[in-house]
Amino acid sequence: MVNELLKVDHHKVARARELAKQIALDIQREIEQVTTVAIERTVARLFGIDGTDGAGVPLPNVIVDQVDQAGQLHRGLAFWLANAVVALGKTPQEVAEACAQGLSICALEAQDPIRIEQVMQDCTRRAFQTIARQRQRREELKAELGTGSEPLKYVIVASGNIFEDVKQAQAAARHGADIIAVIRTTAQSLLDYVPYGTTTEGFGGTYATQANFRLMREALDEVSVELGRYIQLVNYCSGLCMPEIAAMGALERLDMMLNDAMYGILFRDINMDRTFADQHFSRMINAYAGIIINTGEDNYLTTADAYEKAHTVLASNFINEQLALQAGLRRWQLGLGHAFELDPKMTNGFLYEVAMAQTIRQIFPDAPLKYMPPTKHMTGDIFLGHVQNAMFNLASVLTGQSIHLLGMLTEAIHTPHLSDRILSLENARYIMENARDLGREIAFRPDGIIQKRSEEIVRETVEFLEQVAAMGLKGAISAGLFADIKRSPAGGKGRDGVVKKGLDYVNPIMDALQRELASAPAGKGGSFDGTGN
Amino acid sequence: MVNELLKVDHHKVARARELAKQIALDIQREIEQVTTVAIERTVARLFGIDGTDGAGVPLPNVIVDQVDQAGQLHRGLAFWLANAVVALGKTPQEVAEACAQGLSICALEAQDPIRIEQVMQDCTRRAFQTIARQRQRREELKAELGTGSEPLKYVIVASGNIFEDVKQAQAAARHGADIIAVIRTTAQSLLDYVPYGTTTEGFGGTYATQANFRLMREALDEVSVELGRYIQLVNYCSGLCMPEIAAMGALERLDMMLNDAMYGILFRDINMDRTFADQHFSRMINAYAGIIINTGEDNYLTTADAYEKAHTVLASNFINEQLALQAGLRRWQLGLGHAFELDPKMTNGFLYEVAMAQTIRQIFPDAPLKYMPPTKHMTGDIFLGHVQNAMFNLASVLTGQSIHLLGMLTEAIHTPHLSDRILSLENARYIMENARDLGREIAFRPDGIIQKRSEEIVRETVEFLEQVAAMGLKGAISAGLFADIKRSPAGGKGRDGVVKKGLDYVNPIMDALQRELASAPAGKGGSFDGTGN
Amino acid sequence: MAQVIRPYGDSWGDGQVQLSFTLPLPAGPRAREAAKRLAAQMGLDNVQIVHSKDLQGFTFFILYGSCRHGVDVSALSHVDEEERSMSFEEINAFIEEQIGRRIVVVGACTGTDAHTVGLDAIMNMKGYQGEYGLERYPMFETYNLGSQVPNEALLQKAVEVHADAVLVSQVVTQKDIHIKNLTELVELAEAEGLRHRLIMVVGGPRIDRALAAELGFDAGFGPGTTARDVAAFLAREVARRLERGE
Amino acid sequence: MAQVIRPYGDSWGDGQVQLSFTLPLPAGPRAREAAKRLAAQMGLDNVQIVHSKDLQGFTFFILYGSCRHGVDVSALSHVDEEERSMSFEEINAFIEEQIGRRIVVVGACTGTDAHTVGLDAIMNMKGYQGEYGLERYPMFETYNLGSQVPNEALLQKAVEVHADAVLVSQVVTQKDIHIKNLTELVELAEAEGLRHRLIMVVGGPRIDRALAAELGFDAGFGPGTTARDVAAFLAREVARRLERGE
Ligand code: B12
Ligand code: B12
Ligand SMILES: Cc1ncc(COP(=O)(O)O)c(C=O)c1O
Ligand SMILES: Cc1ncc(COP(=O)(O)O)c(C=O)c1O
Repeated sequence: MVNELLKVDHHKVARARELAKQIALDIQREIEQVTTVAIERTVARLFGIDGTDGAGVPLPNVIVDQVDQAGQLHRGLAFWLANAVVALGKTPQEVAEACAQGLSICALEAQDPIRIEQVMQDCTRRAFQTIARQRQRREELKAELGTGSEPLKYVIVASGNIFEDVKQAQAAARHGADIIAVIRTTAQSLLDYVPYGTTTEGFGGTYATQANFRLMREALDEVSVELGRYIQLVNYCSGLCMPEIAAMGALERLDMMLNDAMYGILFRDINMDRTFADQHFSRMINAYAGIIINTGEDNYLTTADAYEKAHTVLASNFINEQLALQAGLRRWQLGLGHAFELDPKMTNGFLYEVAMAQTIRQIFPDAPLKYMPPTKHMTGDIFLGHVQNAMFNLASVLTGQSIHLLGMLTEAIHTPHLSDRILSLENARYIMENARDLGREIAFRPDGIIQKRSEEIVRETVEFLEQVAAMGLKGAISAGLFADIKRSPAGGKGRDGVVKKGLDYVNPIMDALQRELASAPAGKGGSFDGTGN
Repeated sequence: MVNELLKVDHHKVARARELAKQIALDIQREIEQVTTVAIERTVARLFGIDGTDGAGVPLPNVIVDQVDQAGQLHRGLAFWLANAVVALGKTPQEVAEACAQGLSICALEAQDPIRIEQVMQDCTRRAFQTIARQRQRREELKAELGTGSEPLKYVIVASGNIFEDVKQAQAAARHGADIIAVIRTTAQSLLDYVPYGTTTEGFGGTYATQANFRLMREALDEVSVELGRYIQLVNYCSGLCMPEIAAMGALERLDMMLNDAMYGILFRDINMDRTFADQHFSRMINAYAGIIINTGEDNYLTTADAYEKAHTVLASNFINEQLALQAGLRRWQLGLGHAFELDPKMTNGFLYEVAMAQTIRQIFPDAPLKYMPPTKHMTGDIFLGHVQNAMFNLASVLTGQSIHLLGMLTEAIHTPHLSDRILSLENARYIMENARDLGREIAFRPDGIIQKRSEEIVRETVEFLEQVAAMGLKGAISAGLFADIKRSPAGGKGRDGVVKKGLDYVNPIMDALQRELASAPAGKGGSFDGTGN
Repeated sequence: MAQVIRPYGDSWGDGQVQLSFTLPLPAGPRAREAAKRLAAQMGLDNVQIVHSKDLQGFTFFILYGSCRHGVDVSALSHVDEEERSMSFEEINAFIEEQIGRRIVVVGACTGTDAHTVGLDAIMNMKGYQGEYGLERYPMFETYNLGSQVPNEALLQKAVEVHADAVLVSQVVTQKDIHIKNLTELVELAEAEGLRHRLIMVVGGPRIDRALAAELGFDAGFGPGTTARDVAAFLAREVARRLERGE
Repeated sequence: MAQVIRPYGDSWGDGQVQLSFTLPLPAGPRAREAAKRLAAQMGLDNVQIVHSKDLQGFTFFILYGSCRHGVDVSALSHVDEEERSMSFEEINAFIEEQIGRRIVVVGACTGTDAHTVGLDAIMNMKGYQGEYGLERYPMFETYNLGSQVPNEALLQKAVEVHADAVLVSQVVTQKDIHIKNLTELVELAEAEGLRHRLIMVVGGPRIDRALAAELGFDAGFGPGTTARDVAAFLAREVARRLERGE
């Protein structure tokens, strides 16, 4: 239950939602026109293709690139693959391996449409069974073990070596972490493939691979049982392989995914059409897999001023919400992001932080909000930094945030050391226990600084969304309205991988997702209904 | 202006004050019966006696001990000294030096009472002139330079070496400290004399000597001018030499003194009659010198449980207030002490801390409350300790405390290093700026945890004071009602130094103080009126 | 076989340590260079000064670096792990059976030290962290002399009550006052011919077994000690001495 | 004459330093002993373990100790203090007078590094901490290539626009990726015969002059740098090279 510490103007909020919906629908129309190499590779993966060729190229890439180069991707990989399965009597994996050996699948004769359909349905069903099993297993474990109390303590591991990461993740869980995120190496988001196997090299993070996912999930299952608390696992569903990673996460029972509609465009200069299409398919998968997404609005404040541009965060939360609902995600799956990033030198900065956090809390009462710690204004002064994190912890418990990324005292120095994480967990535990019920104890003065700041943010958000709606989302991004970063619709990486769907395009995975998401009931931690709740 | 965040029952508060007054008056009657060697040495000092004999014994001790050993102290040192001055035509200092050489002043012939009176008046006037000049100088400097904004940041220096202390004090002031306290060596409070000259040896602190006072005040005057902010100086007016130190502080322009009515009894096992008499005279001097006293109730919570015994702190604040008013101190001089000492593991501990601090703030709206940091529950975990201090800083700015002792991250380890102090100052500056107006922004729920805790503390305080009033203060201390420590009226150090006044007792300093304090107007930072305001 | 370990930051053998100190030099490139050289002398490679703060005439530094030094774990095998702990009941039963009389202890905060909380935590009824103090143990006879007790007075009392052990608390450690004070106590006990008759125990936040042994004490107890730890040690030690016929 | 200084805690020469690290050993007396030995090897006397925390299989320690090592200040005299800073106007005037044309610079975050904020702070209009970026200087011509730029592309652009200087930003430093990347850039410039023609400057939170020099750069700038610092350096350096007739 959210405490209504502030008065928030419901008319303005309704107006903002309406505008965001309109913005999202505009984009949605474009999304439906195209597919991407990443979407098709995802189909390949869910049809069971994995592994690499002799040169280390992942087989999903081998097969999709072949179809793409043949100019046949507009029909959808599923068609060609199923056709080959029927034609050759091989499994999808065997077909892919054959491709690696020189087989051209688009050159195979067209087979009986009914048998092709049959293969596609079988493969889809198998994939859905695995995902549903993982989802059910998660629901059971959560029900059996519980997940800790909110704000949930979320820490990252990022040694670059999955085997070190595993040790560090277990240690963190034993010291109170509820959620472990494995940060991805700096190099990965612009790779147009997902590396294969376990990895021990990486800078600023560890490669996201299916084997690494599995290893970490196993380690966390082990420690979850030991601790009697289900430890949730997060990775990054963004970059040039968004939907593939969603599929891998669904298969390996990740619990949350960083998964934003615009992050890749703004922060990795990925092409707009590519990202919009990829995010939509990836979110459908996350929706069905019961995964909670984390959006990345916090990042805006690392490049733009956190006070001046607070409203862009809230506006983007509205847009992310609508795009997510359109992809079939439910409100309980929307870890909308925001952050504690004001300059610590600002007089009454804490009051403004609380205003922002509480406003977002009240506007999205059902969302498991993701609250990010100070990063930009952290310095090498680890002692003061630890105190900045304390104030962040306080703001979080005071305003009832859900997913709480722990700030690290060494934020400005290195990806966290083992001990940094433990110090941060102790900091959070102390503050959150010591001020546990503070949010239920106080009221804000109706004409006070906090209330006024909240009103200002909401007002600016509506104005901003009016502007975005008028320009269209792509226009707004081109004009540098988000994060002070400009991106043009024609630019950006991965544009080549966007393909206009043919009239004969088929994607049985997407179709099945659409059916399932429309029909299934919702309900916390689990199932769906049509309302987005 | 104090924010009335809580509802405090005015009837209960009035009742508590009434009880405390009654308790104080009971003690006051006893105080007036006796003098002590320390009081008499103070008269000697204010008459101009300083320095040591060949064996290093301070001359005030030499002369007072002689009179005491002659069984003549009940007449007051002033009489014997003035008599000797008249008889020998020497200055008091020369008389004392002669005593050190073997002169027995009680053996001198009795002189003309009018000339004796004359000498006493002259000496008293000279002492008062010096003190008044220092007081006026302080008022001018404060008016000219200002003193920083509340909560005033108070740090300690305690290297044991006054020359190192001076460097560290200046560095601290340059980094934002408003008040510097020179902590006294562990050995000093039980010494029945005040050491002489500058000192470079000490453990857990530096000797309080007049020369050290002067050196530090000069260094701070220098830095005050440099910074355009008057840096206040504190030392300890407690132990077996309370009134002597008050006199030294008055002469050397200290600005504050730790000066509690019961601390010496409870924490140094000093005899009750001795301490009660000494504290009264020392407070009269502090009152006239315009010095703000700091009481020591915070110490109770280092031996007793901070939650269970919170009310003993408030009760003692009431008693200290009444005893102080009786000694002529004004409300603006009463730095009543309390502390942030709850176990950091306590759920909602911060709420209880705020309840306590705010309750005291509202009950003593005119007092420059002294708020002490966490000490007992600080450990060698300097990182967590720094965060505990952050929460303390927050409680202080939230509840509008006046004199704010900075907690040190190394509290459990050593007396502060140079850098510890700077880190603490940065911590406080950040929190106090970042949450500057938080106290004006919020209200506490009328049926909430904080309000209820406040009511509980006030109720328990009244009950406790009823009990103390019934037993008498000495009875209550004997029964271990304060700080879980029992002291018997017949026990304790320094009891030998208590002497029943004769009918012929004279103390021209005390008489003059009484006159001045009764007649002078009050007014912040300066002068007096009769109301204690 | 040598098995050398190094500090661990986020991967095996990375040697990462965090360091902070103040140098008596004005802030600037020279102070930075001095800080780096100092760290290098301490055996740090790849020194990163992550923060420096001008303290006027002094500069405060925070550094990270990779420590070249390692410790051979196989050479630590002589370090005893703690003795198995015993419960309140076990200890009393042990004393009754093995010693057959109450153990007499005298405790004090010696010298000018007035920090009684730690000693009280060990000796008084109430105890500490939910563990009763020695006074509560039927098989202990305790005398707590309180604060600022001269070494002479402590030994005198020990003789007077035929103590098995003296328990000394030392909390103030500035300029190594505790070392001075504790050394004096041992020397005094030796001079008076009491040393071998008494089990001498010291405790305080800066005390550990190694330091206690170095100063000539039989045991040392640091932060977090409970009466049970001390009681178990005393029970075993008195029994050991009985066995050895001392 | 040697003038040795040591860290300062609260008195001259006390050598006090604070240290923290994690050892890959389970908590207990052995881990404590290992921590003490390590600190001793680092040259600390009087080591006090003030905190230790069991991290299951690892132990985190906080220690204080007195550092035996000292630094001879007289041996630091070769370390240059910073050059006198110049104002925005002074710099532009200097370039106009001494060089007589605009200085051309190309900047990039190279390799896989996408942290543009630091480079933008130096190069873009807006600048940083109230100081305009190079783009705002009339006497600079700037090209900011943004993030994740391959070293080849940076040098190619430098050749294309006849750059006087390249400005490289490196923020991610895990496993010394920046060292690898920066070394590669210098080698590439040398291989292409560009090294002597270009002023090579690197910046980032873990960069300083010493490191930059070591890697073969002409200058290095760390945290808190403003465009003015860089502009002044470049102006003087181009002038110096003109003077030397390069
Ligand atoms: C409470 C306290 C006080 C109280 C003491 C009340 C009392 N009756 O004890 C008061 C307010 C009176 C006080 C005064 C002073 N204090 Co003080 N005080 C503390 C404080 C906050 C807590 C100490 C404590 O009670 N800890 C809790 C107990 C349970 O822990 P412990 O003592 O470590 O005991 C445990 C173990 O060590 C062990 N143990 C301890 N003794 C023994 C003995 C035996 C035989 C055994 C087996 C085990 C054992 O078992 C205990 C239980 O686990 C510390 C700071 C801190 N947080 O540690 C400063 C601290 C100890 N004080 C300090 C100082 C300097 C002083 C003063 C000198 C300051 C001054 N000049 O005014 C005075 C003078 C005191 C004097 N003459 O000695 C310094 C000492 C610095 C140093 N290392 O040299 C400290 C560290 C604060 C600081 N950073 O400056 N203090
Ligand atoms: C903002 C930020 C981001 C933003 C970057 C946005 C952007 N467009 O730049 C986002 C959110 C995208 C991001 C992403 C990541 N980040 Co990042 N990020 C930060 C953060 C919070 C602040 C950096 C910053 O902007 N500082 C402010 C600027 C002004 O300071 P500066 O860079 O030091 O620049 C100054 C000087 O160094 C110098 N300077 C810098 N460059 C140059 C160049 C020249 C020529 C000159 C003269 C001077 C100069 O002048 C500048 C002004 O004074 C830091 C943590 C921190 N507080 O430092 C982490 C941090 C740098 N990030 C880190 C990591 C690991 C990542 C990721 C790899 C994590 C992940 N896997 O998702 C990703 C991937 C990024 C990639 N591919 O490189 C680590 C790096 C660890 C390490 N030492 O190796 C840090 C330290 C956080 C941490 N503790 O883990 N990050
Ligand atoms: C939504 C989202 N995706 C991705 C990332 C970063 O990952 P990468 O750089 O690997 O794309 C972030 C970073 O915070 C994020 O918020
Ligand atoms: C009022 C008061 N006097 C004195 C002291 C301590 O000084 P000493 O031990 O030198 O008496 C304190 C300690 O906090 C105090 O609060």
